[in-house]
Amino acid sequence: MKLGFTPAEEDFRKEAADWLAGQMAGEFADIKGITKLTERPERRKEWEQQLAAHGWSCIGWPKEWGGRDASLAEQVIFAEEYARAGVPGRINHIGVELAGPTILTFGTDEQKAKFLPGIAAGTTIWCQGFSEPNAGSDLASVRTKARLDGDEWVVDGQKIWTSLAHVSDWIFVVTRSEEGSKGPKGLTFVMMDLAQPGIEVRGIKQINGDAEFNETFFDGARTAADNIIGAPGGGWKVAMGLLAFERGVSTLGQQMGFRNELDEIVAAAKANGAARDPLIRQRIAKAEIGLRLMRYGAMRMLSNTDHSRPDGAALTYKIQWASWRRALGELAMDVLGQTGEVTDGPAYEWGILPNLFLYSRADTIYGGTNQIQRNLIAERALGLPREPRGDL
Amino acid sequence: MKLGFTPAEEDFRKEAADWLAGQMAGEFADIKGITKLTERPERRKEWEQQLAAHGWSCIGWPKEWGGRDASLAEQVIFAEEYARAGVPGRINHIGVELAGPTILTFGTDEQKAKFLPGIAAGTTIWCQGFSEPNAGSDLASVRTKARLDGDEWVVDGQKIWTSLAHVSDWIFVVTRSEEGSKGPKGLTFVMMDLAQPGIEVRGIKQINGDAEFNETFFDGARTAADNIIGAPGGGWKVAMGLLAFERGVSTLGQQMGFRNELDEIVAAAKANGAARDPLIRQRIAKAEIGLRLMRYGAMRMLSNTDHSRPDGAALTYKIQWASWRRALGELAMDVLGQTGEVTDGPAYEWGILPNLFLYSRADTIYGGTNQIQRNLIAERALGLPREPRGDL
Amino acid sequence: MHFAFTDEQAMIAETVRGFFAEHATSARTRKAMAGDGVDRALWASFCTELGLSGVAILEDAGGAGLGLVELAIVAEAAGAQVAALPLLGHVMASQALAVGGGDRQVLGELIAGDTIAAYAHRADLSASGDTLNGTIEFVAHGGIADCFVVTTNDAAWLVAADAPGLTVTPLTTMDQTRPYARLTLNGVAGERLSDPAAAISAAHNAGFVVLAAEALGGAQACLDRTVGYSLERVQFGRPIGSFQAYKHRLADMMVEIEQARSAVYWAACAIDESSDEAALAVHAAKSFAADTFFRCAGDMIQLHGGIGFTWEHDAHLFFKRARAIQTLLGEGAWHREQIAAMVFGDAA
Amino acid sequence: MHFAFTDEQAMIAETVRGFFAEHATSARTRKAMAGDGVDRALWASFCTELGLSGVAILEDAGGAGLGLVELAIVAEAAGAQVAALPLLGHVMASQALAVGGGDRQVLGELIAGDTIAAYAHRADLSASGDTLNGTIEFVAHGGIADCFVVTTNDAAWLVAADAPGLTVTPLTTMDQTRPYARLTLNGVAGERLSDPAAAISAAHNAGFVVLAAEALGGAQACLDRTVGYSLERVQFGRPIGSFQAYKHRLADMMVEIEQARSAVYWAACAIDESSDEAALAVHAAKSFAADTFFRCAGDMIQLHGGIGFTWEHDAHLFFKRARAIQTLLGEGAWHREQIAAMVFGDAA
Repeated sequence: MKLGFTPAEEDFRKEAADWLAGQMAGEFADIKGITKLTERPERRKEWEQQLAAHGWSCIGWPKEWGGRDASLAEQVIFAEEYARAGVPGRINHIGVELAGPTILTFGTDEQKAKFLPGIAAGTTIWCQGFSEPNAGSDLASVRTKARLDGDEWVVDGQKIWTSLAHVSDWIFVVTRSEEGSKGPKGLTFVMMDLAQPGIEVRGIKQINGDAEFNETFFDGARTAADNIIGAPGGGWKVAMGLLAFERGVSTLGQQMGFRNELDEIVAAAKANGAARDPLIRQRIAKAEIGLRLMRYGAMRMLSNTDHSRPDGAALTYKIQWASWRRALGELAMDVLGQTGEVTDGPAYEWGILPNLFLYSRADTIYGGTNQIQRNLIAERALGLPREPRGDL
Repeated sequence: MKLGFTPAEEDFRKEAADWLAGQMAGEFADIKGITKLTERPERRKEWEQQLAAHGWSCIGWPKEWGGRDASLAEQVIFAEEYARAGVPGRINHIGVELAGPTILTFGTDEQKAKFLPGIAAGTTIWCQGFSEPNAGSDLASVRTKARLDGDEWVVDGQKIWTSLAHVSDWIFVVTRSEEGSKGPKGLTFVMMDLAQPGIEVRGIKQINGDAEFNETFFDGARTAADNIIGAPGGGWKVAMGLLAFERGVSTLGQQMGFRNELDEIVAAAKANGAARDPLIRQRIAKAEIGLRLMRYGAMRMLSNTDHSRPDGAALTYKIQWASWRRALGELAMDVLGQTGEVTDGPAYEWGILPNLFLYSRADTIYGGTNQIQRNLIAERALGLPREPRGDL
Repeated sequence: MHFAFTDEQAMIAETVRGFFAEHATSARTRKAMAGDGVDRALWASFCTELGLSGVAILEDAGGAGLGLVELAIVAEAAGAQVAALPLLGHVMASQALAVGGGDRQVLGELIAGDTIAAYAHRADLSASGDTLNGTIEFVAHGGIADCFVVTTNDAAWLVAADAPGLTVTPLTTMDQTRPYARLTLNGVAGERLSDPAAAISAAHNAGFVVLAAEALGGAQACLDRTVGYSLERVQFGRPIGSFQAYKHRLADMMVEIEQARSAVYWAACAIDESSDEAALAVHAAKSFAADTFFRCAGDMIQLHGGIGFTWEHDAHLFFKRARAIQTLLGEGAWHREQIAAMVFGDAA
Repeated sequence: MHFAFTDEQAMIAETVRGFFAEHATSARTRKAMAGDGVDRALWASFCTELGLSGVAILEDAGGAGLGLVELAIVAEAAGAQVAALPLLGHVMASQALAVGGGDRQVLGELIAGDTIAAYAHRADLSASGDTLNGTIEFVAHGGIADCFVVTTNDAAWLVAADAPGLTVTPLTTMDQTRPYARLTLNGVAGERLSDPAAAISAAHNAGFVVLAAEALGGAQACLDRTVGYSLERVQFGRPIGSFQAYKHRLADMMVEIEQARSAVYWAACAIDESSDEAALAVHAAKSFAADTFFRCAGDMIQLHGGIGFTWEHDAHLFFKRARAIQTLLGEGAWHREQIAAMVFGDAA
């Protein structure tokens, strides 16, 4: 058990930090500090291509596919330095962190050659189509249909909460490909080009006034027969593997974003005197503790090589960060007081802390609600009986 | 809507307060301030007989049965003054508040004549046998058997959590009288004299070191055939009616006990400086608010004459006070600090506040756990689907 | 002692619930939100048709001569629909005018709905005589008010919105159903109220009760709507309301709401009956009901899943209203500190 | 960076878990509780058979030369069984002696289990030279200690239990597995440690880690035992562990425990590696793990229903231990205030 980094790793940290700082002070200074996922997508695609051009796009991937074969420690370091430098989050994070690893794990050699270069290069942006209006947290209830028509899959149905679909190029969709199948059986994992007449993307405005999420409608949308991952009807296994990738190194970058938010709150409290309030001080301390424990929880998760039993740190991570951040949003508003409830100008657009307050209500819902997380923990880690399904 | 009392009611308050204060300063000064249910039972029986002798035993009962036909307001006032005077809680509270009202509502004239005078006079102390080792919160799983043998019921089985059985004279027992019956059907509500060889009472030591609760074993215990309330097999209805009596005027007396506990905490905080701690001050304020809202919740409950729909204040009362008091126990200890964790003398016996801390862990369990309360609220008040039973 | 509505109160409750449910629709509220945060037609019918805009004002001052219990009934119903109305400022200003010796003609206009008032308080506002200088932040519905009751801790004035030296700056506000404005007073002449202590006390007590009652109505609406959704929405082949964890969360909401209900009507009664519990009761009611509403509105979002955090769904209207009520007229911690000072007999 | 046990650490963990599970049985612990709160035979085998009584003491001082990570592993296993052992005082006193220039012979006796030490701290204890006067409350296992390390904020002494002028008064203590005593010092001569700063710092850091690790082990035991019970106990015709609300509560316990686990080993590592996070880490670990344990022990009682608040069931052992850990070496609010002062760069 060791927390520190080696001198070589610290050298790597300096190299990464220097390069990122140089970019954020130079050519890409105009995007430094952007926090909203929806802000300036075109310019951010250019940035991600710049990352790729300098070998920083997917450092944990094999060299063969545009990565660096970076060690775990190096990935941890890069994620931290990336966020510390004020670089905006990856607009292609679904491609880099979900679609790419899924193709690397489950894809054929042809699929790797076809899709990985575009992801690594930052030229093909991906989004995911899992949730449906009547299957929010319930992947086994998917109704979007896929049928093989000659050498193409034809897809009909509707997905929802397709984050960033409006700036993406490709989407991977969980479909029901066997008519009459129920539950996890008969699902197929289909990859589709978004730029076609059979697909329509409509933004969903959120309570913070922004529109990161979308509804995506499929009406006779088409893709080549070999654009599926895994076997037809074998989509459940792929989807489950993909969800596991969500708990990777990227969490550390996400945490650095949280750090920025907590720092903003601390600065606001110092500025307006809330820092003298013992009640606020206790909550700030709790927030600080929670953030540190998230970091070390992620470290445990990443250091764990015993995959023979459920990883407690990994299984509890989603509910931990989501609940923490929602509480952080409330703390932010309590520090700001009524000042946090007004904004300059006529538009309903919020600064970082009020936006945190509003947006964080979604954190405990998307990607599996807190309720679903508790079911997973109870059933997978604690071995408690499964919830009965009404129709199975 | 009116909170105040009439001048006549205030006169009644003065009369009750004066009489109680006189007793507590005079003949019964030796029991003033006792809070533990198990302390000095014999002397407290004498006190309850004194209450009866002066017409204060069951003031809400009809005059015919030893009561005063007191109005709701008078009952409220008496309960408050009773506790305010530092009089110990009724050792026969099961008799006065549960058995008596049940017999008044569901009993025959013969049963009224046989049982009510002893309860009113404080000469017959009652306890209840509902829970069983395998049916803690689940009355429908009762296994204790009753069978009619000539002109007597014969009872075999075991009850648990029979509060104060060791100082009681009679017990009412929910039994399964129809062999092979399941759930709420086939239950019979039997009244039995405890002083017989077929019944054995064993104390259960609690985490505070005290033993208020018991296990009660029935081995061929007998009672006359007509000592049942309601019809044979109709015990469920009676038991449900009886549970409703638990939410009566007695809650206000209980609250006055809570008031004494909160006052002790406030005094301790003033004495040791915790009263200057803003975190403690917030919690004290919350406790004060909670206690007031309990009082006004009880007032709403008692004032409610619309029985056509579930009474929200009544249905939520148990979980409200139990959760409040458990939190009060934690507050007490946080005010006391480590001082609360030690006691004088060699015996494991605790003062009012540490005892509150330990004992209150039981409050959210007995009389229907918080989990059961939430089920009841969700199903009865909110109309949500019932929990499926495994075996029904 | 009878802590339940009288028949008359029950009738008022039924009437106002029906009124707001019919008129204060989501569509109308959203239209007001996109504008200046007030549904003027709704306010007009509230004042003229319902006749309850002076509910807790003495009859000889032009009101209905009822009490804060009836006011709470009205505010609870308005809160249940998150109605975009200048009710808070109206009640506080008209209470101040009615008991503080204010202009009876203006009071009449307020009750008639011809004039809209807002209430603006700043303890340390600079006043030399009746000439006022300084800034007052977060004045609810200040942007649309025709006049203001302006108070410090010991003085109160009536100020017209078009008074020379007064600048009113509307602010984009999180709760778009009750937008705030900033008042900048630069040598503004105020019309002094003769009994400021009575005015301020009546205004604040009424304000606390209105906010607490709005919170109660809002919280109950969050519960009711979420229960309704939970019986319709099917996940994993079952209505989500059949999942025990979901049921328990709704039950917990109800436990809080029932306490909030006791708190609101206790506070209203205590003031109406001049009980010595009144001060404690209003602090308890305001803080407890506001927290209950916030919790219920947060739970409403959570228990609706994805749809709950869309703009299209009404959950965010409740959520933002709840947040605003928490900070209006003193945050929860401040109210609880007032209670602690009463309990300990000190003022820390 | 590798935040998982090494093979050696995993082996130690397995060994100590097995040791405590086999020997620190409920029956033995209850026997100790009925007596003076210590299982002497268990302590003897811990010191002599296991050889881990000097786990985090340098080898040249007679210890095993391992670090606080290994100490935490030991304390976690002891805490999981609520073992009635003088571990806390032993660790704090021996750390103080080892790094503070204390008597090496006494240290050797402590590690051998021949002598039992307790640790007694009072910031403002009166000392004129090495003559000590005053009272120190709540000394854990003080009643059975052969010697004491007594500290103020800037000095440390070794004091024999039979020193003239020292009165040790054992107190009936809620957590009977770690009873407290009051020390009354009336002109007691102490043997001064040469490096008090090092002694105090090492003692307190080790104490924080021991308590946090005990809490972690205790919390995990509460969860494990409650999960086991929930699969056996049938109510309403189903194992109670199949009820969703029950499952979710157990899941919530696990969420807290996993964070406590990160906290404990982060703190231990940070001290072992002399990280500049160490001070923050120990305050975080002590407060977070203690609160986690208290919550889990409370939940253990609740989720066991009636049996959970009987003396006969072990739940109360965990519950009382959890409460004691919350208040030992500083309450949670105090630790969090230390962290707030670091975050804000002040000391309010």
